Amino acid sequence: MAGDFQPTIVGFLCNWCSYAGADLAGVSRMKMPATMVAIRVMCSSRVDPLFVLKAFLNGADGILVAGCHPGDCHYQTGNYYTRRRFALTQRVFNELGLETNRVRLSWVSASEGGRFQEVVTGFSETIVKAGPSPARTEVFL
Amino acid sequence: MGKIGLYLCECGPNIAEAIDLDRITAEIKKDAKVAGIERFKLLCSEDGKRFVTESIKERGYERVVIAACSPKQHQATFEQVVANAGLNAHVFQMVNIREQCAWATPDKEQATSKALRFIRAAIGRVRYHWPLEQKEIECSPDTIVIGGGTAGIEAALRIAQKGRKVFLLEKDEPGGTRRDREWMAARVDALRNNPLIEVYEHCKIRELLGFFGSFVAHLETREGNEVQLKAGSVVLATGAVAFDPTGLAGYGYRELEGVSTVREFEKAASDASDGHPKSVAVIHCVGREKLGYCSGTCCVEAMRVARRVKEASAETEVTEFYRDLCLPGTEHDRFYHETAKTGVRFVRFRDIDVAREGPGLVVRYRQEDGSSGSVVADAVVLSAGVAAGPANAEFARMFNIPLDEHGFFQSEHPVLNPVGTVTEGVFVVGGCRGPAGALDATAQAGAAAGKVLSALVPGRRLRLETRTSEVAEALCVGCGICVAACAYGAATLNEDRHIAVVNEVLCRGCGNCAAACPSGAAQHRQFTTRQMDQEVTQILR
Amino acid sequence: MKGKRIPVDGSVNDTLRSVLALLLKATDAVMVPSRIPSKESFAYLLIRDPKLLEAATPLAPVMPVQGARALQSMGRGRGGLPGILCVLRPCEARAAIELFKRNQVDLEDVLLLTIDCPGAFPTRDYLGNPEEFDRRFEEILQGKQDDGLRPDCKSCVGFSLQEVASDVHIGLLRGKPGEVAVVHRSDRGERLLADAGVAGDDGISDWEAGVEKEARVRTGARDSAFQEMKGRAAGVDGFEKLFADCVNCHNCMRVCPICYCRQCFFDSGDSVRLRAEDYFARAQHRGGIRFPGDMMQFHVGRMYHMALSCVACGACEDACPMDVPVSRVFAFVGAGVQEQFGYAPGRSREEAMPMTTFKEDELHAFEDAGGISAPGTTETQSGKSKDQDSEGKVE
Amino acid sequence: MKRFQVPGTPDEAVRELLGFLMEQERIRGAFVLAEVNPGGFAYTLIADRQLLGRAAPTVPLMPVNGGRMVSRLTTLEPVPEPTAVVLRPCELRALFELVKLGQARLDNLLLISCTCGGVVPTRSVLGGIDPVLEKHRDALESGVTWDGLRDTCRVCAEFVPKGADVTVALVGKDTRQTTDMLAETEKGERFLEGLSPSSESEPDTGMLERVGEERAGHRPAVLDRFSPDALGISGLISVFGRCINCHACSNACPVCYCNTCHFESADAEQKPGTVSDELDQRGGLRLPVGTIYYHVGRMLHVSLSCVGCGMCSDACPVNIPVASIFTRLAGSVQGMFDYLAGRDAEEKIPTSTFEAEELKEVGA
Repeated sequence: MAGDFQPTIVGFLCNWCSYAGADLAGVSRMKMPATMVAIRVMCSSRVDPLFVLKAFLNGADGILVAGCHPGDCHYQTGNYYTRRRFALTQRVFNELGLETNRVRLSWVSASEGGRFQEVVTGFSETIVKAGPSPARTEVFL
Repeated sequence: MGKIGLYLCECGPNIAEAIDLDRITAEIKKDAKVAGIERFKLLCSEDGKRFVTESIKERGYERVVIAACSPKQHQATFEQVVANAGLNAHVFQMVNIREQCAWATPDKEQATSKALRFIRAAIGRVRYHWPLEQKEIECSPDTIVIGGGTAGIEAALRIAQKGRKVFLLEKDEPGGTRRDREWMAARVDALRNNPLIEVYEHCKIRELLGFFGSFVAHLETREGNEVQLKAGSVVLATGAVAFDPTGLAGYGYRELEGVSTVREFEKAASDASDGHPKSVAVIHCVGREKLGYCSGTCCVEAMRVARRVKEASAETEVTEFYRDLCLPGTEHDRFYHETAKTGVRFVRFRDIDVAREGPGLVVRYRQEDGSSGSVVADAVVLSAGVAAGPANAEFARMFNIPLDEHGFFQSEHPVLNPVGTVTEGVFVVGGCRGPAGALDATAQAGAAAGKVLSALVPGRRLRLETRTSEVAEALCVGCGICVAACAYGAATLNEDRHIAVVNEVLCRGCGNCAAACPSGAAQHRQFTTRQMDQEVTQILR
Repeated sequence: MKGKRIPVDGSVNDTLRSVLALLLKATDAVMVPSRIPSKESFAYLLIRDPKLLEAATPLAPVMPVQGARALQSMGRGRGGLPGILCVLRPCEARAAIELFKRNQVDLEDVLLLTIDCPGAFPTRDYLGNPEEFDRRFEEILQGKQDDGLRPDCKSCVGFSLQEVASDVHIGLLRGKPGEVAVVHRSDRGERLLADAGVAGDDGISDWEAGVEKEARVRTGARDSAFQEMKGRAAGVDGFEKLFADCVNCHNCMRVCPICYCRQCFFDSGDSVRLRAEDYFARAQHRGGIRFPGDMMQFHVGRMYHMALSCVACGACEDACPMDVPVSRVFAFVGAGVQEQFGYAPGRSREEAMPMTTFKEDELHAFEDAGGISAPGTTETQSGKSKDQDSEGKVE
Repeated sequence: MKRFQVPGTPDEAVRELLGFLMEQERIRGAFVLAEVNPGGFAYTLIADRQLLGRAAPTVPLMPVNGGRMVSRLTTLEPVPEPTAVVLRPCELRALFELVKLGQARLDNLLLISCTCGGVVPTRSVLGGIDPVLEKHRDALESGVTWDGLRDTCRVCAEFVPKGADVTVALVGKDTRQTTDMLAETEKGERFLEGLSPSSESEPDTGMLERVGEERAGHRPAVLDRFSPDALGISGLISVFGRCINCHACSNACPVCYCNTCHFESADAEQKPGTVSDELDQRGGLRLPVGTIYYHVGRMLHVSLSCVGCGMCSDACPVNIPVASIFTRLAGSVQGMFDYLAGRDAEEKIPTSTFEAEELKEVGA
C-alpha cells in the first residue's frame, strides 16, 4: 500500500526563510519527494490555524508550516506567534483524536536547502507510514 | 472574475525538459478556468517581456498567471511587465515551477503533476486578486543625525554636501572618542561652519516619534529651551564606550599606581613635562573574555601608544603584550611592521599578571608553550575593548529596533542592509552598531548618507508598500488581538470608533494581524483568506 | 395531467430511492435527505456516487435543516453549480425559489424535485426515540394519521404541487398506496425524466382526486389553527405571552430559510452596541430593562423582513430551544400579509416580490383613516407596542 | 475578609443588599437576574428600587451568560455610575475574558458573585420552576451536585468566584434563615459597610474542597466519552452529525465576541465553482457544508477563553453536548499555557503574547 501511495502535503512557507530555503534546495538540485506543494506567505505568522484545519478537512495528507528560526523572523517576532498558534492547533487535533503527526511545524532558514530537503523527505515518510488522510474521501464533514 | 491569461515559461531547457508542458496545457484547458494559455522559451528575456505585454493587450487578459522561476527571482520583473500592459501589478500571480518543481523532482511525470497543482492554485487565487492602490505621502527630506562622533559628523557632512538639511544632536560636544586626533578638529570645524547643518550641542532628546518620511524630535537645548525638529529620516551615531577594566583580576587597574587605560595614559603623556619613562608595557585584549568578542580596533590603538612613546623618546623600551593581533587590511598590517621596526617588542601571552615590586611594576606572563617571563615597567597601559553605549536601550525602545546580545543596535541584515534597521528610515552607523574603527565608521556613514539621499528626494512623495493589511470596520469589534501581534505598532485601537486601524506607512505586510483576527476583520491585501483558501482547495483537487 | 405510475417496491422510500437512482444517471448529482452515519438523525447529502444513495431517505420523518438553506450553503449568487437535482418538500422548494429571487441560490443548472409531503415530526421529539418515530412515520406513509407531527405540517395546505414551481413532482397515490406517480412541471423537468427513462403518460386522476381530498382536510385544520392564533396573538399582551419564554437566542432567524442576511440587523452592532448611558436612560425610564432587550422589536421586525416570503415550513419553531410557537405565529401573520398583496411565495420564479414592485392604483384602503382594524395583525400589534412601551414594566 | 450575616434566604438577602445599596445611593442600578414574567427569567438592569422585588439573583438558571450581557452594557463605555452586578463565577470569568478582549469595562462595577451550586438546563423549567427550586435548595444545603444540573455544572471545578468584591455563600450552607456575604475586597467592605453586623472570617475551605472532589468524581462520566480515542474524524461526525448548522452555540457563547462570526462571513462561504471539485473527490457532500470545519474551527478560536459555562449545550436545539467537549478541550489547551480563562482581568490571553523560550517541542 505505502508503495503506491503518493501523499499530498500542503506546505505554508514564509517568503524570507523557508521559501528561499526551498528555492535553494532546488538550485542545488537536491532531490526530494514531489509530495509537498508550497503556498508562499510573507511570514509564517500569516498562517491562520483555520488554514491548517481547512487543508486537513479538504484532504491534505499532511500540512507543513515552515518559517524562520525563532529569533530570526524577518518581521521580528512573527514566528513566535506562529509557534503558539501551531501549538494550539496541534493540541486541539490531539484532544479530538485527529492525527497530530499530519501537521508539522519546522524552522528552515534561507541558507538551509539541505534542511528543507530533510524536512520534506522526513515528513513525507511519516505521512506515507500514516497512509492517506481519512478526511480525503469523507462525505459527512 | 476577469479573463485569465496563463503564461508558461520554458526557461530554455530548465523547465521544458523537466516538465511536460503539453500535458499541463491540456489539463488546464480541461479545467476551463483560463481564457488563454501562452508558452514562451524565455519569458524574462526582452523578447519574452515584450511578448507578455503585447499578448495581454491583444487578448484582453484581466488577470495574469506566470509559471516560471521563483517569485524571489522575477516577481518584480513581471509585475513591471504586467503594469506595462496597462494592468494593475497586483492582478498577477507568479508560479514557481522551476526551483521547487523542475529542479527538485527528477521524475518528469511527478514534476508535471506537482507543477499542475502549483498552477491550479495560482489560477484559483488570481481570480480573487483585485487592483491595489499605490499610495503616496508627503515627506520631509531633512535628516536628524544623533551623535557627533566620527560617524555622525561624516554622515552629516555627506548629506549636507548634497544640499540637504541636517540636524545634528549631540549630548556633549562634537568630536566623539577621537576628538584628540589631528584630523578631527578639521571635521568639527567643517561641521560647525556648514550652513545646512544645525548642530545642537549639550541637548537632551525628550522624545522622538513618527515614521519614515516624517519623524518629530522634541529636544531640550543646553539653555533649557524646548525645540521641535521635523525630519524624514534618522541616523543613529551614538557611538560606543571603552570597556572599563576596573576590578578585572590581574591588571591592578585603579589599584596599582602606574597602571592606566590608553586614554588616561595619552592624556597624562600630553600633560607631562618631566622626563620620559624607561620602560612601558602595553597590554592588549583587556576584557576580551568578559565582552565575548574581539573589538578589532584596539590593537591598532595599542600600537599607536607605542609609536607616540617611541617618537617622544626612542630609547624607552616598549613591550606590547597581545593574545591575538587583529590587523585586518593592508593599512593596519603596514602600521604593525613600521611599529615593529621602531624597536617595539611584541610578546604573545596566554596568562598575564601585573604587580608592583619596589619602585617599579612587574608584568609576569606565561606563553602558549608554557614558558614564562617577566618585564619591569614604570607604566602599564591597558588597551581595553569596545562596549555598547548605555543609551542604546533607550533609543532601541524609541525606534523599536532590536539590540544584539552585546547591546549594540542590530542592522536589518548584516550584508544586505548593514546600516539600515527594521524600522524604515532609521539608520545605524559607527560604534553604536558594533566596534568600528575610524575607517569603518566613515564608510558606514557614507553608506547611510547614500541611503538617506536616495530614499527621500525633495519634492518626491514617498511610495508606500501596497501589500499591507487593512481592517474592515464592519467586522471589527476592537478586541485588540491584532494590536498585540503587530511588531511595528502599525495596528492600533481607535477608541472612539472602537475598532482597530492599520497605519499603512508602518505596516510591513507580514499578515500576523490577519491570522490573529478571529472574525476576518483584519486582512492582508495580497494574502486574503479567500485567496489562501483557493490555493489550499486547488492544490488538493 | 399525465405522469408515470411506478409500483411501490418495498417501502415508499425504497421506491423513491430507485427512482432517484435512475434520475442520478441523467444529472451530475442528487441532493437528498439522508440518514447520518450515527443513524439517529438526517442531513442533506449531495450525491454523485450511486453507492451513497443507500443512505438516502427522500421522505424523512424529520426536517432538521430546511432544504433551501442546504442548497444555499453550496454558494450564493447565480451560476457555477453543476446539474443538481434537489429532492425537497414543497415548503423547502418554495423557500428555494424565494431565495433564488434574492440571488441567494443558483438554479441555473439545478432542478427541484418535490414529493407529496406527509409532514415531519418535531426534531427533538424524534431524537428522543428515533426507532419509535421511524415506525410511526412508516405508518404515516401508509396513509395513517398521526397527531405527533409538527403543528405547521398538520395545517399545511401546500403539501403537494399546489403553488410550488418545482421541475419534477412525485405524488404518493393516496387513493392507491401501492404506487407513486412521477410528473414533470417544467420543460427542463420533462427533459430530465425523458433522459432518465421515467417519463410516461399514464392517467393519474385518482391521485389528483386524493390530493384535493387531503387539501380539504388540511384547509380545515389550518383555518382552526389560524382562528386559535387570532385569539392568542391579539395585542401586545397576547403577543408577549406567546413569546414569554423567548431567551433572545435568535435561533428562529438563524434557521429560517428566508432570513438570508449574513449579518442580521437585529444582531448587528447598530442594534446591540448601545452606550451604557443610553441603557441607563431606558432603565430609568421604565424602572428596568432586560438583557438582551428588544425581544418584541426582534420578532416583529423580523416579521416585517420576511413574513411576505414565509413558507410556513416550521424550521423556526423546530429550532427554538424554548418551544415558543414561533412558526404558528409567523405562518398566521405571513398568510395575512401575503393575501394582502395576492402573493404566494415560491409559486413562480418570475413573480416579483411585493416589496420590489408596486401598482399605481392599489391599497387605497390603507390611505387616511383606512387600513386594518381587526386585532391580531402585525400592524396593530406594532402600533400598540409603541404606545405601551412607556408603561413602567420591564421590557 | 469580612463576613456579613444577612437575614433571609439568598434571594431575599441579595435583594436586601441591593435595596440597601440603592437606598444609601452607593449604586445607581443593579444588574441581576429577575422574573420578567411569571416563570420567565432574564438579566435585568434595575434602576428602580420597586422592581427589586422581581430580582431572583440566585435562581439556578442561566438563560444567557451574564458576563456577555454585562459586555453588552459596557462595550462602548463604562457604566456612568456605580452599579452592582450579580454574576455566577463562570459568568464573572467570561466578563474578565471579555474585558481583556476590549468588549467590557469594569469601572464603576461592584462585582457580586457566589459559591455556585450550578444551574439547570433552561428547558428543564419550561413546565414550571418550583420542583427544580426545591431539589436544588436541598442539594445546595448538603453541598452535593444533583443530577438535574447542567453537565458542565456537575463537573465544574471553578465554582468559587475569583476576583469578586462580594461573595454570597451558597454551597453547603443552611440559608433558610440567614445568608452569609463575604466582602473579599476593600471595595466590597466599603460598599457593605453598615449592611448588618459583620465579623472577620475565613471561608470554609474544607467544605469547598469536599464539593470540588465530589464534582471531580463526575468528570469521567461526563467528559471521558469525548476523549481522543473516542473521537477522531468518525467520532466527531457521530457527535456533530445531527448538527443543524444554526450556530446557536456560538451565538450563546460568551467568549464568541465577534459581531459577524467568521463562519457566517463571506470568507467562509462555499463558492459554487468548488462543488464539482468536491464531488470529484468524495462522490458526495453533506449539506449544509462545513459542519466539522465550523465546530473544530470554533474550538481553535475560543477554547483558550472557554469558561465552561455550558451555554452552548443549553442553546443547542438538537442536544449536542457541545459544552462537554469544549470543557474537556479547554482544560487541555489552557493548561498548555498554564492559563485559566477569566481567573483575572489582566493576564494576557496566550495567543496575544509569546515567550522566546517556550514550546521547543512543537518546532521540529
